[in-house]
Amino acid sequence: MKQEQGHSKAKKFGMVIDLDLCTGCGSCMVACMAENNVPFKEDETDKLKSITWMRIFKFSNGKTYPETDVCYLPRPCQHCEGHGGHSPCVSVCPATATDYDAHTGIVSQIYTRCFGCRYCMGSCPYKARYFNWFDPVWPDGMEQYLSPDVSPRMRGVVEKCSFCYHRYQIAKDKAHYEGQTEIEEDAYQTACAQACPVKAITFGDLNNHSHAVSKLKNQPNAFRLLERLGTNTKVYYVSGREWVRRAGDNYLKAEWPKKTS
Amino acid sequence: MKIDRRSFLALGVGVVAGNALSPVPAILTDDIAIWTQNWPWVPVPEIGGSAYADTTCQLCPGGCGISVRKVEERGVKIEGKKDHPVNNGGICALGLSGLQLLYGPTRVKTPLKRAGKRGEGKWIKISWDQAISEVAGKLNDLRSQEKAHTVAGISGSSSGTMTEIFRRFLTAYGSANFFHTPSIQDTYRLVFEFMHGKKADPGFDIENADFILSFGSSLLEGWGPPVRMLKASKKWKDTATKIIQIEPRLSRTALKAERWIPVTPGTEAVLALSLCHVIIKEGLYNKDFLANSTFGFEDYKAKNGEIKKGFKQLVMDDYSPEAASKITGLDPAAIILLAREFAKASAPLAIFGKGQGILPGSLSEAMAIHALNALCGSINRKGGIFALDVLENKELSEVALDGIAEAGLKQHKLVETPHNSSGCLNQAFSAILKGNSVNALLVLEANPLYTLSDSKSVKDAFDRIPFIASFSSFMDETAQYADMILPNHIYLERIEDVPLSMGFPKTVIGLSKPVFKPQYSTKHAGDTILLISKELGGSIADSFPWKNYEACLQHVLSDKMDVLKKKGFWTATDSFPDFKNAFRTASAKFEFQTDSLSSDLVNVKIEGDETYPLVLIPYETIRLSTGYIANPPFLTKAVEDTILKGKDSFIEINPKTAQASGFSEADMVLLQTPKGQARVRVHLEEGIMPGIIALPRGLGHTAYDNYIADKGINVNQLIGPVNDPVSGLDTAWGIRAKLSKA
Amino acid sequence: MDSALIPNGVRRCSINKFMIALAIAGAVLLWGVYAMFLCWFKGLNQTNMNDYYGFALWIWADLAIIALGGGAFFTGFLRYIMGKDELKNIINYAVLIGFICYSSALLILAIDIGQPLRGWFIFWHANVHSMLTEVAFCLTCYFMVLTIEYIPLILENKQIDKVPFFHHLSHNMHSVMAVFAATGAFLSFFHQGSLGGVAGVLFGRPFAFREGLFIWPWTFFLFTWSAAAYGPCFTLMVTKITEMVTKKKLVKDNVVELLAKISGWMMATYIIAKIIDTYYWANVTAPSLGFNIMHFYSNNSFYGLWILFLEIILGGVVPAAILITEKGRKNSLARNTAFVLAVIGVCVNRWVMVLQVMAVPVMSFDTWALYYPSWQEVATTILPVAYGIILIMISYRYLPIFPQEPELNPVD
Amino acid sequence: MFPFNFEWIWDMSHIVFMGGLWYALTILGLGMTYCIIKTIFDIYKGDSHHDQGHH
Repeated sequence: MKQEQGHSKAKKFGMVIDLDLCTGCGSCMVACMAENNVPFKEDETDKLKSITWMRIFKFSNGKTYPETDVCYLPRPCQHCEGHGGHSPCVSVCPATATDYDAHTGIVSQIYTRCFGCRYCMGSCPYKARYFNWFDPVWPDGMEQYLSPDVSPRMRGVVEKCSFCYHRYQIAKDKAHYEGQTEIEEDAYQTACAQACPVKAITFGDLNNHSHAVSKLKNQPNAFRLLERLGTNTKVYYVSGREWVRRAGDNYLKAEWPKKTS
Repeated sequence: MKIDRRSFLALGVGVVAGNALSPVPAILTDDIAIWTQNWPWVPVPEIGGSAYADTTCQLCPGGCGISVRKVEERGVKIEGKKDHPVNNGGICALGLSGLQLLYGPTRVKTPLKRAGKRGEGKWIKISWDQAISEVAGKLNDLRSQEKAHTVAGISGSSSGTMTEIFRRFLTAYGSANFFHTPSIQDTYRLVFEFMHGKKADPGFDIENADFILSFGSSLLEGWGPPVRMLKASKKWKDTATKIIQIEPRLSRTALKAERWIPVTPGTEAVLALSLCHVIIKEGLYNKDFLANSTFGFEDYKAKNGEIKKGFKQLVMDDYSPEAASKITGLDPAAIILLAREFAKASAPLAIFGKGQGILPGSLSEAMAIHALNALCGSINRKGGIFALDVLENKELSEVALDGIAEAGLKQHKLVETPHNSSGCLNQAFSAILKGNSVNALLVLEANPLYTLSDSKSVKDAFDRIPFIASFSSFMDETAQYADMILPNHIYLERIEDVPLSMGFPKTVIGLSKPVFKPQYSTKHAGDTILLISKELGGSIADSFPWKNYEACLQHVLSDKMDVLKKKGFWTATDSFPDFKNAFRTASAKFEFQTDSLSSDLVNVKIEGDETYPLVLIPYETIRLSTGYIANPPFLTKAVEDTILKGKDSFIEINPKTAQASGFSEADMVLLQTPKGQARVRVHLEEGIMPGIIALPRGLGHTAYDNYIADKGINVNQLIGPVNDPVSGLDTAWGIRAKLSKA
Repeated sequence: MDSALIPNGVRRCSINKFMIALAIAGAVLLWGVYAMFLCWFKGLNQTNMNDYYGFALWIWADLAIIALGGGAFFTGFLRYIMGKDELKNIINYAVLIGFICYSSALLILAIDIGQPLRGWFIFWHANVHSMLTEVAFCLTCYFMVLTIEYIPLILENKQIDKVPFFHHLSHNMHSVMAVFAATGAFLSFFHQGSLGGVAGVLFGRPFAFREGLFIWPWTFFLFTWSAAAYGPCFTLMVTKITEMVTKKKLVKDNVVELLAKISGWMMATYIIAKIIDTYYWANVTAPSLGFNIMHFYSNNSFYGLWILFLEIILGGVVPAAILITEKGRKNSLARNTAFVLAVIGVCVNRWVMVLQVMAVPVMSFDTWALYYPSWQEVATTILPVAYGIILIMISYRYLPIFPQEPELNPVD
Repeated sequence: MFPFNFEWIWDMSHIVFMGGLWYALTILGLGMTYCIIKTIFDIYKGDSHHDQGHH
């Protein structure tokens, strides 16, 4: 977890998700499943046993009819940096099966290394980590659509959103062949960002000023989930609605409107 | 030495100790761990060269451009096609799941002939030759018995060469009983027929309108081309376009709208006319347009000489905000405010039609809302509604008929309406139940057994049809209940033109191309029909001179084919004549159809009486596929657990209403309507009008695969059709209902 | 029939009676073993755990039995390091109980992980920043120690002791036992602590998170402390139960009272620290993260302030009060009640630090997740109990566990 | 666990942690070795000490 030495500045990939644009249509969820060989069962209605790297939460402003308002919130892995790469999960994994990559800011998950103690799941306040309670089974013939870029996981290991890391590797290789040192912003996009019909999800290098995210994240209406815990996430959310911004973290009655500290 | 117990033990201990000290345990431990990392039952996707192939999605009428990522011959991902007029890179959750349909267990892999009882699911595999000759034989017999007219056909779509070939086949064969899965498009076509005097489809320029008044259209839940609408919603936010959503339920559209106005469902037309009232009263209407290009605004003399009340007088008399307020439950002030906002907007646009547009809806309501557009001149202009000429391929409509065909076409049709009746599918089945005989039914890419309301009667009607053949690629409800299945290629395996669904402001045709070679022993339905016609011979065969469907397509779309093949889509250069020449009515002007706007017509009734205190409305969510295509596993996985849990559907109900009857979250209740009953769970939702309960479309399948079958309730079991007095199309936007403890 | 194996100077029940008892315990054991294999072969879908409940009954059982097994290291610590010699009369049993608890803990861990065959990765690819790594290492090492401490006991069996090698070995091991005990104590202080750390370091889980010293959150020290305080109570409770079952006095009261007294004072000091910790967490830590303490005890159908009361007052203050007072200690009813309450107290504490941590929603729009174990989980959790009973039965029958037994129950 | 695992880093936390671990293991190992060796010697010496038995 040491900072990368060398000429090119370390990347810090992240997202900005506009919650006022998000319609909760579910494209990101399914795009993610399709891209990452996420398995499925006959009954997926028990959401506590349903692997969805990208999950859309739905919550309301708590008002009654007809003042009620609802917000959809897409929740990928937040790729916490914590303090110096000590994200909640990385610091607890006993077998170094999940790691914080200082070059990209991406929290990795090594499925063949994980032995399924699930400590990382307990440590994640975003519930972004999922356990393979079952053997993954694809109905006869359907395994044909599995992508070779992402290995299917075996029963008994934890998995989670990787910011489509395999796409980063492909983009890097491509850039290398074309003799470029840096990869273009649109050369590496996550499946969810690419699929989102309303372009509510913007993905890029938060450290790179030419990338949209580096500006978007500085909007006055931008916030992160549970900032107060010090998870130091790389997924930013934007909403013009105050009640939505407030829902992003926990506050005592006296504490809102938020004091800037 | 003699082996006594002691030395034996010693030996044992020695062996154990020896092994323990040797590297064997270490190596075994390592190997076992490596084995867990390569479990033989966890698939390892083959690597290979990756490439993209473009085509057009056909999972809904949206016609999005898609790029399929392939690794060698395997499809591994479907993505949105960049720079496509409809979706420009975006894609919906259903489109993304397409490969699960291609490779899924719900495919019909070869022609099947029913073995057991209908719907029992017992089939015998047969060859294509046998399938085709058997169907042809059946049709030949009927023809020779002069029962040609007792053969009916149902197509999933109302346009496109496949539909036209299908209709052409039936005509040449001698039956006028051709139907298509009804939709709001049918109603709109009548609106234009009446008010514009021309055959047209509606195009809504929602990207350029600055004030959109949606009368319950779920614009962001799969209405029109879904992805186009979702993209538009971003534009609305960027350009601060005002969306006003009028519906009793806080849908996604209502969420993204600038204002959500819940009104008593069924009274939307009254509201529309009352808005007209205010606009006229305050003189906010487009005077030039009304003065020069409309007929029936002022009182007028009918052909028989009597003076008839004009639109102006009608709304002034009957639709004052006060009067409307009583019916719609909306505060008069709100109505007046809304009317002013609408009229003063630079490009206002009113959109008729509840939900995705699966329901044709009331013609009067449609005309009332269209009149609202007319008042503000939002017709055929930027940000308004366009009357797009209906795409028709003349080559396929004129048919040479032999004697039997002519005789058959003269026969009494299943459904007789003054207008094109091919959308009155419900009536066709009720006609069958009334005794009109249908001896053979051919179904193409449609699933009436699931998608039509009052599914029970539809099934009863099916039982009266001796022979049903389906061309479905999937084991859908209708196919499962058929006598023979002649499986079509699925959209990723076939070439076909895809005329863009209703609502797009331009006439666009997409081309779907075979991205994969057929996975199973299926046949392009076009070719199947051609082969059957050849088998039948005579004038029928002559009507299909092409060697196969592709040749036919090439011939019919010859002028567009090159563009289609190159770009994947073709865009018409629609031109809109000025209002002098835009209308083909008797008056050559836009005509207000006042007699269709009387108060008894515009208030759209539903089935049921006071013994049913509540009103059940179906609703659509973009995470549930509502049409002929059922949810693929991925899409079902994305469905919220407040809609489906285990096998139980949830109804949305306002906490107040639930409290009144003592129901709390997740309670199992018995939902009863005049048409049927079902056990459902309660989901308390503030975002729904008290007294209303909502049930989603797209669940309750009994066919397809285990990933969707027997999950939840099909709302069509609970709702019956209510036919529009003029068009005869289904207007049942809901039904009265009651809840009791289950 | 097996009299040749039974220690001199003590009376044991008939072999038949023994076998029947063994069979009953064995049946329960087999049930647990069956469930264990279900979990191994079919996977953890056999449990009711889910993605919100990654840790559940098993981890609680682990923490609880290790805390209870703490009697072994602390009694050893008192005897060998602090030189409380009377305790030699109970140390054997403490060691046996410790051995049972720790072997059970390791077994449960082996069932609990999704990939048991990769379990050794925790050593091979150790991440030293993880409290769980610390747990695994110390647990394993200390289990070795307990084994080393248990072996001489076995060697003292009449028949085995006849073998000169074993005879001398047990003698020699006794002679250096202090070193082992010291090592054990050192390891225990750490792994008991690191078990506390497991919850305390979860800075994403405000209900569990605690500030601390260096890398160790306060829970680290509280767990060590509580294990030292409550462990002996469990030893004494089990001793009492054994006495009731065997209808014999096995350990002299002065020994029991001495250990009870020490345990009582440890408990008293612990509970004060625990109250301070709770107070600070409720009023400083949690609020600083935006949480009102009631957030953790409301809006759900199970967890309320009652559990706090049960843990701290009933399970802490009360037994401590009983054991530190002369009168309380001397009154056997009060004393035994104190033992039971103490055991409940520490178990509730471990429960809270595992299951309630998982149940509490952190994101404002997330929901409470309650959970009940599947029969497979219950069975595998009862398995160690049956196993423990069996091991105790056998050890008690064939080994001189209680040095004072012959004296207290002379065979005439 | 061993310096040749590629996660091994020579930083403080590793040295402290692994140091502690190997220290404990060494003591246990040496302790047991001592006992066994001494026992073997004792047997050869053949002296027994029932006089100061430990029960």
